[in-house]
Amino acid sequence: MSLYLLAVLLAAVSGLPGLFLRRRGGGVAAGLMGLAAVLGIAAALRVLAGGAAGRLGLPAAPLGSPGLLVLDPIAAWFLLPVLLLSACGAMFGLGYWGERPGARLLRLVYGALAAFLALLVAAAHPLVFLLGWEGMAIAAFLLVMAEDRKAETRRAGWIYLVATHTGTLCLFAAFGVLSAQGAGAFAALPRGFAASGSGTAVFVLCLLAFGFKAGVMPLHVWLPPAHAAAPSHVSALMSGVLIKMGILGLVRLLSWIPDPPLWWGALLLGLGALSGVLGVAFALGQHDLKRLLAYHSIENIGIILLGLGLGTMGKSLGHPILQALGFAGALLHVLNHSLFKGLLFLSAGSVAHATGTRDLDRLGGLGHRMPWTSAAFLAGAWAICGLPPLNGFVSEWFLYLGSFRALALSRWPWSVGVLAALALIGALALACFAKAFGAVFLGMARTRAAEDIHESPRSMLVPMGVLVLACALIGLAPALVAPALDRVVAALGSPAVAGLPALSGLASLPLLSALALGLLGLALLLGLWLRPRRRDAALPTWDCGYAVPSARMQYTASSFADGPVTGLRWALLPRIHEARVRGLFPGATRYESHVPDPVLDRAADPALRLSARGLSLLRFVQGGHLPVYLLYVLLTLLTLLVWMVV
Amino acid sequence: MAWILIALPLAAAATAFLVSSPPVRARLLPATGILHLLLLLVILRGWRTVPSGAWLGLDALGGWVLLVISVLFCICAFYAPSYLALRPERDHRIFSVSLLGFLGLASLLAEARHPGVAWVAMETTTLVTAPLVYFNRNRRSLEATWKYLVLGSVGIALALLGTLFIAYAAHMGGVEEPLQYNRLMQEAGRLSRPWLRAGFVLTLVGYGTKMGLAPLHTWKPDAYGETPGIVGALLAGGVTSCAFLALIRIYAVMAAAGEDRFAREILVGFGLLSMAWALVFMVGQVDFKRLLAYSSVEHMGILVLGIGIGGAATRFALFHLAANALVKSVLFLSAGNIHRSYASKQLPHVTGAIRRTPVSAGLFLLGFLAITGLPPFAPFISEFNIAATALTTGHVLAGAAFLLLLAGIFLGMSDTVLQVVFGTPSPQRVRTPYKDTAATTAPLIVALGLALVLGLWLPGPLRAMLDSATATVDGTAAPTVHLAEVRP
Amino acid sequence: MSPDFLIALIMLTNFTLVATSRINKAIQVAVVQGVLLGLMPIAMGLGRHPHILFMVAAAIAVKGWFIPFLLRRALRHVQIHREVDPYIGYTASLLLCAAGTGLSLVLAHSLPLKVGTTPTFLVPAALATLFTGFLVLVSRRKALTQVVGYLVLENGIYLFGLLLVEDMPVLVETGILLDLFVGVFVMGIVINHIRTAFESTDTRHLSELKD
Amino acid sequence: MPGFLVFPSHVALHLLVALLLPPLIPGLIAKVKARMAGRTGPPVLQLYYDLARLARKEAVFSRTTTWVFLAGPVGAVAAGLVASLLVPFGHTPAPVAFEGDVILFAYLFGLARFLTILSALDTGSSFEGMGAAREAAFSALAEPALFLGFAALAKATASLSLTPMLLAQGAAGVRLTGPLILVLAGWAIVYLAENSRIPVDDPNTHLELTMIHEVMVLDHSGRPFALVLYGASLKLVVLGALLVDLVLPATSRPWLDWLLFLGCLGLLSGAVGLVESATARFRMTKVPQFLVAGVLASGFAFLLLLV
Repeated sequence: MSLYLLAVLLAAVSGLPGLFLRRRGGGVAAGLMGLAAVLGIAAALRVLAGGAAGRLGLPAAPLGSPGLLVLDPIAAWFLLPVLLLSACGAMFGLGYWGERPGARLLRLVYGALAAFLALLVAAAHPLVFLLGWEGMAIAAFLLVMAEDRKAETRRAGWIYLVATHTGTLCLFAAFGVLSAQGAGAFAALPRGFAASGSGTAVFVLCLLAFGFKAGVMPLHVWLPPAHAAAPSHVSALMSGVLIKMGILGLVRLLSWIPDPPLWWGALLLGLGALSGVLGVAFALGQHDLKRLLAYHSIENIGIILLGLGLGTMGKSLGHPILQALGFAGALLHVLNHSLFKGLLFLSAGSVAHATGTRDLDRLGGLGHRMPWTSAAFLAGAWAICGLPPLNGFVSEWFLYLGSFRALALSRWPWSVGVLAALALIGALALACFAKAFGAVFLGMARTRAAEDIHESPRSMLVPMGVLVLACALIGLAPALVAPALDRVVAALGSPAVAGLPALSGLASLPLLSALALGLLGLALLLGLWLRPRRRDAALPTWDCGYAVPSARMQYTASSFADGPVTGLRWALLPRIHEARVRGLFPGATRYESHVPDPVLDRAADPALRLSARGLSLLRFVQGGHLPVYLLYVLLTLLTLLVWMVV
Repeated sequence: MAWILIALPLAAAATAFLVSSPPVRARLLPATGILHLLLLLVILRGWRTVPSGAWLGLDALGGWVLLVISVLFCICAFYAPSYLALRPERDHRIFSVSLLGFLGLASLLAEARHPGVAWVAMETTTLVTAPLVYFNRNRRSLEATWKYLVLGSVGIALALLGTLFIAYAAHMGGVEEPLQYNRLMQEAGRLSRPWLRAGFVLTLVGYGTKMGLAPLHTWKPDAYGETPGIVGALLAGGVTSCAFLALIRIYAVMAAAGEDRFAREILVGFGLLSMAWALVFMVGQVDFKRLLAYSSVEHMGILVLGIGIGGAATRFALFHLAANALVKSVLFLSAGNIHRSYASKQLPHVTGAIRRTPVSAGLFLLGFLAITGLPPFAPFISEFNIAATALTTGHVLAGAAFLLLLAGIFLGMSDTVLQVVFGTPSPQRVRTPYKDTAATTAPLIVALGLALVLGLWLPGPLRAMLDSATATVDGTAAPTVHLAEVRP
Repeated sequence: MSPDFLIALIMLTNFTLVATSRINKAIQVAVVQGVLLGLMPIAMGLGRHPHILFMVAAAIAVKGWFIPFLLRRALRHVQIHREVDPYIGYTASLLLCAAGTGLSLVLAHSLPLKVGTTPTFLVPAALATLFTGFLVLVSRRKALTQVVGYLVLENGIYLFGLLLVEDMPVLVETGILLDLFVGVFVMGIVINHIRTAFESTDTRHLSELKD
Repeated sequence: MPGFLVFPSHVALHLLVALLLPPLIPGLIAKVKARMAGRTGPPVLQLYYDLARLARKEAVFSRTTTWVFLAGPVGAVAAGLVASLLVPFGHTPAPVAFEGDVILFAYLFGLARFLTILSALDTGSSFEGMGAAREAAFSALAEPALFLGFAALAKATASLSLTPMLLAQGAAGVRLTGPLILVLAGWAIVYLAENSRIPVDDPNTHLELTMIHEVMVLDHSGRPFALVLYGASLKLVVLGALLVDLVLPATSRPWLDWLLFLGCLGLLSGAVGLVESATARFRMTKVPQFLVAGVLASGFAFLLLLV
C-alpha cells in the first residue's frame, strides 16, 4: 500500500519541479512518472499475484466502511494500464510537446491526471471516488484545452466538460440512492436489492454516469472531438485509461451485486453491440486519424461491454463458466485496449508531430521516412483488429468462447447476437485499420507535408516500443496473465458460487502460445527468404502500364472506405458534396464525403440549439420593467395566500 | 459583550465619514474587518450561553451566519484598498461608510433575538447597501439602484406585515411581548395557526425578495451587474445571508409549531423555481456578471430547497450558505478583475482572459467549477448531500429535478465561462492598464483555499455549532448521522 | 367618528386612487388617506397613550405633508401631470381593486380575530389597502405614481399595525416609523436622482437593464 | 485434449498433404475448365512448374514499397499453414485441436487478408488500392457467413473445436441433414468468394478494373509471387477441407478415410471448374447480394437447429 501511495504522490508532484527549473523540467517529470509507474506497478503486481489487498482508512474509522482506499485485485488490475500509460505518455510528451509555452502547466496537470486516475481505481468510499472522478475529469478537461486558441479545441473542451458533468450528476444521484443502504455504500449489497426500484435506479444512473465516461453509444458525444483536440499523449491516456474508468465503475457496481436481474446483462449486451458495431462503422467514415481512433475506442468499449454483459448474464443464470469467460474477456480487453490504443494514439501523435496534419487524405508514404513509427502503428492496428498473435486476439477469443458456450445454455440463442456483433466488428475494424494504415504509411506522399519529414526522436519511439512489447507479451504468453485475471474475475463473482473456474482450465492458453510462436517463426523464415537480393530490380510501381503514375492517383482513404460506408449509409447518413459533371469535357471537379456524428451533430447539437432558442423565448419574463417585477411579487404573494387558504 | 460587534463597525463607519484621506479610509476597511472577525471568534465561544430574555446575543445559528459574513467581509475588505486605488476618480467616502455600516447592521441582524429587531436590521441593511449599488453613478447603475430600492422596500414592507402577523399570532395565543425567538419557539404550540401561516407567507415573500428567490429576484441581475465586483460579492454572500437568516428564524418558529410541512412544500417549490428561472437566463448569457447574479439566484434556491427537504439537508443548506458565500466572493471579485482589464463584461469582447489576467481567469474558472460542485470544494459537499438526502427521504422528484437543473445550469454557465476564460483576446479591444497583482488576487486565493478546506475539514467547534444551528432551524434535538459526516 | 366609518372612507380612497389619472390628484388622495389613517387610533380610543399620539403625528406629518411636498416638487420640475397610457386601464384597475377587496375579505375570513376585537373590518381593510397599493405600483408608468402606490401599500401595513399597537407598542412603532423613513429616503432621494439623470420620471426609461 | 504427436504418422501425413498438395488443385480446376471448353489445357502439375520457376527468377520491387509489401505473401502462407494444422483432413483428427480453435482458424484468414490488403496498398497503385478496398468490403460479408456456420455446428455438437465439430457430422446422420445442407451452401459461397473464383471474381481475366484478388498482387513477382500463388492454393485446400469434412462419411479404415478425403477434394475442384465453366462473373454490385445469400443460408441453418 505504501508503494502505491508513494506512486500516487510521485505522479501528483511530477510536474512541480518543472515549474522552477529553467530546463529539463520535462525530463524530471517523465522520470518521476516513470518511477511512480515502477513502484505502482510493483504494488499492483503484488496484489495480483495473490498478496493481501492494501487498505488506507482513517484511524478513527467512524466511517463504518473498511477503508477509504483499497488496493484490491480490481484496483490493481486497472492500476496497471493507468501507470504504464501515464509514464509512456509523459516520456512521449518530451519530444511531442517539448518546451512550448504552457508546457510546464501541461505537465503539472498531466501529473495530476495520472494521480487522480491512480486514486480513483482504489477509491473505496463514495466521496473519495467522486474526488478522484471529478479531479480526473477536470484535469483531463484542462489538458484537452491545451491548444485553446483553436475554436475547435474550445468546442471539444466544452462538450467534454458538459458531458462529464452530466455523468457526474448521475453519479451523485446513484450514490445518493446507494447511501440509503448504509454508510458503507462501497460494499456488497444485499440480495434482492438489484431487483428493487432503488436497484434499478442505481443501475440506470450508473449506466448513464459511467456510460458518459466510457463513451458508450449514444453517450459518446464528447469522445471524438476531445480525443482529436487533445495533445496526442493526452489522447492516449484518455482513450487508454480515462474512459476505462467508466468500465471500472460498472465493474465495481457489478462486484457488489450478488444477483443481477437478467435484463441488466441483456442491456449491457445490447449497448455493447450497438457501441461496437456503430463505433467501428463511424470510424470507417472518418478522415481525421485521431477521430478515427476515437471512434475505435467507442467500438472497443462496446466489446468490453459485451464481455461484461456475458459475465452478468452468467451471474444471473448461475453459470460460472460464462461468468468467468465474459468477465475475463472484458477485463483483459480493458488492459489490452489501453495498451494498443495508447500505442496507436502515440504513433498518430508521432505522425501529427512530423507532418502537422491528421487528415488521412493529406498523408501517405510515411513508412519510408518513419519506419519505426509505422511499425508501431502497424502493431497497434494488428492488435486492435484482434488478429493473432497479438493481445487483442486473446481477449476477443475469451468472448467468443463465452458466447459459443452460451449457445448451449438456453433455447433462446441470445448469444448468437454477440457472435454476429463480434464477427462484424472484427471484419469492419480490419477494413478500417487497413484503410488508416494504408492511407498514412503506405504508398506515396499525397502532399508536401507528408514528404518533408523525419522520424520522431527516440524519446517518442521508446514509449511506443514499450507498448508494442507489452502487446506482444500478452499475445504470445497469455498464460502469464491468466492467474492474475482469475483473481480479478473472482472479485466479480457472486458469493453463492463457491469459486469460478480458472481460465487455464477453460482455454488452452499454452497451445495458443505455441501456435502463435509457430506462426511467427514461419513468417520469419519466409520473410528471410523473400527479402530483396542483389539480383532483384527496383522500379516504379507498374500500375498496369500507366507511364506517369502520380501520388494523386492513389486510392484515397475515402475511396477505400466507400464500399462499407455506402453499404451502411442507412446508419451512417454520410453527407456527400459532389459537383455534377457536365458536358463532354468537364473541368476539374471535387467530391467530398463526411460522416457527421449521429448523436452530437444530428441530435444533441440541434436539440441544444433548439432548447437554447426556446429558453431565449422565455426571456421576455424579465424585460426590465419594474411594474412587471412588482407584479411578480404580488402574484407570488397572492398565490401563496390562496394556497394557504385552500 | 455582543454589542461590540455592532458598535465596532458602526464606529468605524463614522470614522470613515470623518477621515478625509482616501488611502487611510481604504485601509480602515481591512482593519475593521479583521478586528471584527477576531472579536467574533472570541465571542462565539459563548454561543451556548445566550440568556433567554436577551434582545441581543449570538446563538449557534446567528453565530454561524455572522461568521460567514465576517469572513466574507474580511476577504472583500482586503481586496478593497487595491480596488479603490484602481478607481481614483471615484470618491469612496460614502462607499466605505456603507460597507462598514453594512457589517454593523449584519451583526445586529445576526444577534437579534427578536423578529422586530431583525426586521429593523434588514431594513437598514437595504438602506446602507443602496449607495453601494449606485457606486458607478451612471444611468445604468441608477436604474439598478431604483429597482433594488423599490423591490427591496416593497419586500421589506411585506416582511414587516408578516412580522406583525406573527406577533398577532402570539397575541392570539396569549403570548405577549417581548417576543424573543426562543420564547416564540417554546410557546409555538399556543400560536394561532392561521396567523402564523399567513405571517410566514408574508415574511417569506418579503425576505425572499431580499434573498432573491425567483420570481422575486428580478432586481438581482441588474444590481449585481452594475456594481463593482466587490459589492456583488458582498451582496451575493452577505445581504442574501442576512435575509436567509431572518427567514429561517421564522421557519424555525413554524417548525416548532409543527407547521413545517406547509412551509417546506413552499420552500421546495421556491427552490426549484429559482433554479429553473436561473437556468433560463444562464443559457446563452453574454454578460458574465449577470451570469453570476443568476448563479446567486440558483444558489438561494438551493438553500431554501435544502431547508425544504429537511432532515440532513437542513444542515447542508446551512453549510452551503458558507460554501456559496466563499466561492461567490471568488467569482465576483475575479469577474471584477476581468471587467477591469477589458473594460467590458460582455461576451464577444471578453475572451481569452487566461492570457490577459491569468490568475484572475484561473480563479474565475476554478470558482465556476467549485460552485457547480467540483469535489473537494465545499459546495460539492452540500450539493451532493442535499441531492442524496432528497433522493433517500422521499423527495425523489425534487431530488431528480434538482440534479436535472444543476445539469442544465452547468451547461449554460460553462458555455459562457469557457468563452470568457479561454481563447484569444479579441484584438480590437483596447487593453486597459489593469494587471493582476498580489493585492487583487491574494484575497481570492484565500477565499478559494477556505472553500477547499471547508470541503475537507470542518473544525470540531464549528461542527458543533453547525449541528446546534441545524437543531435550531428544524427543531430536532440531535442532527441525523449522515454519510458525509466525516469528510475524507 | 366610529372607526368603521373611517375604514369605509379609507376603502373609498382606495377606489378613488385607482380611478384617477391626474398625478396631482393621486397625491391628494394619498394625503387624504394618510390623514384618515392618522385619525384612526383616536377613533379606536387609543388616544390616551402619548407614544401612540407621537406615532400618529409623525405619520400624518410625513404622509400628509413631507412626501406630498417632495412629490409635488418633482412634479413641477418634470412637467408631467397625467398618467398617460397606464399598463392597466382605469376601468380594469377599478375591477381589480374590487377583486382585491373581495379577496381581502375572503382572506380575512380565514384569519380569526381575538374575541371582542373592534373594529372587525380592520384586517380586510388593511389587506385591501395593501393590494391597492400594489395595484398602483404594478399598473402605472410614472415613477411618481408608483411612489404614491408604495405609500398606499404602507398605509395598509400601518392600518394592521393599529390592531397590535396597544399590546406590542415597541414592535409596531419602530416598524412603522422606520418604514416611513425608508419611504422618505427611497422615494425622495432616488426620484431626485432619476429626475436629474433622465429628465423624466417615466419608468419606461428605466428598463434598459434586461436580458 | 488431442495435441501434438498423438498420432505421429497421421500428423506427418497431414503436414505432407498440407504442404505439397495445394498447387495441384488449381491445376485440376484449370484442366476441368479447359476440357469443358474443348481445349487440352495446361498440365495438371503446371503450378508446381510455375512455382519452381518463380522461386528461381529475380524479383522486381516497386520503389514505392516497404517491407510491408512482403508481409502479404508471407502472412498468407504462414497463416494458411498454421490454419491447416487446425482442420481435420477427412476423418483423421487435426494435428492441433482445442476448444475455440475455430476462432483462431477464422482469425488466421483475417490476418492473411489484412496483410494482403496492406501489401497491395503499399504499392501506391490505384488499381491495387481498388482491389484492396473490394477485398475488405466483401470479406466483411463473408466473415459472418463463416461464423454463423460455425455457430450452427457448435450448437449442434456442443463443441468449439473444428475436429469434433466437423467430424461429428458424418456420424450424426439424418437429423442434421437440413441445417447441414444450408451450412454447406453458405460455406460454398464463402469458398468461392474467399478463393476469388467465378462468379465472385475471375482469376484469369485481363481487365484489371474487374478484378478483386488478382489486382492486389499485380506488383508481386518472382519469389513473392510464388508465395502468393502458393498461398492461394493453400487456401483452396484448407477451406475445401472444411466443405469436404462436412459431408464425408466415416469408414473404419484410416487409409480409406484418407483416400476418400483426397478424392472428395478432387471432386470439389472439379465442381469449381464446372461452376466456372457454366457461369459468368457477377457484376461487382451483385457480389454483396451473393454473399448475403451465404450469410442467410448459414443463419437459417442456425435457426433450424433451434426448432
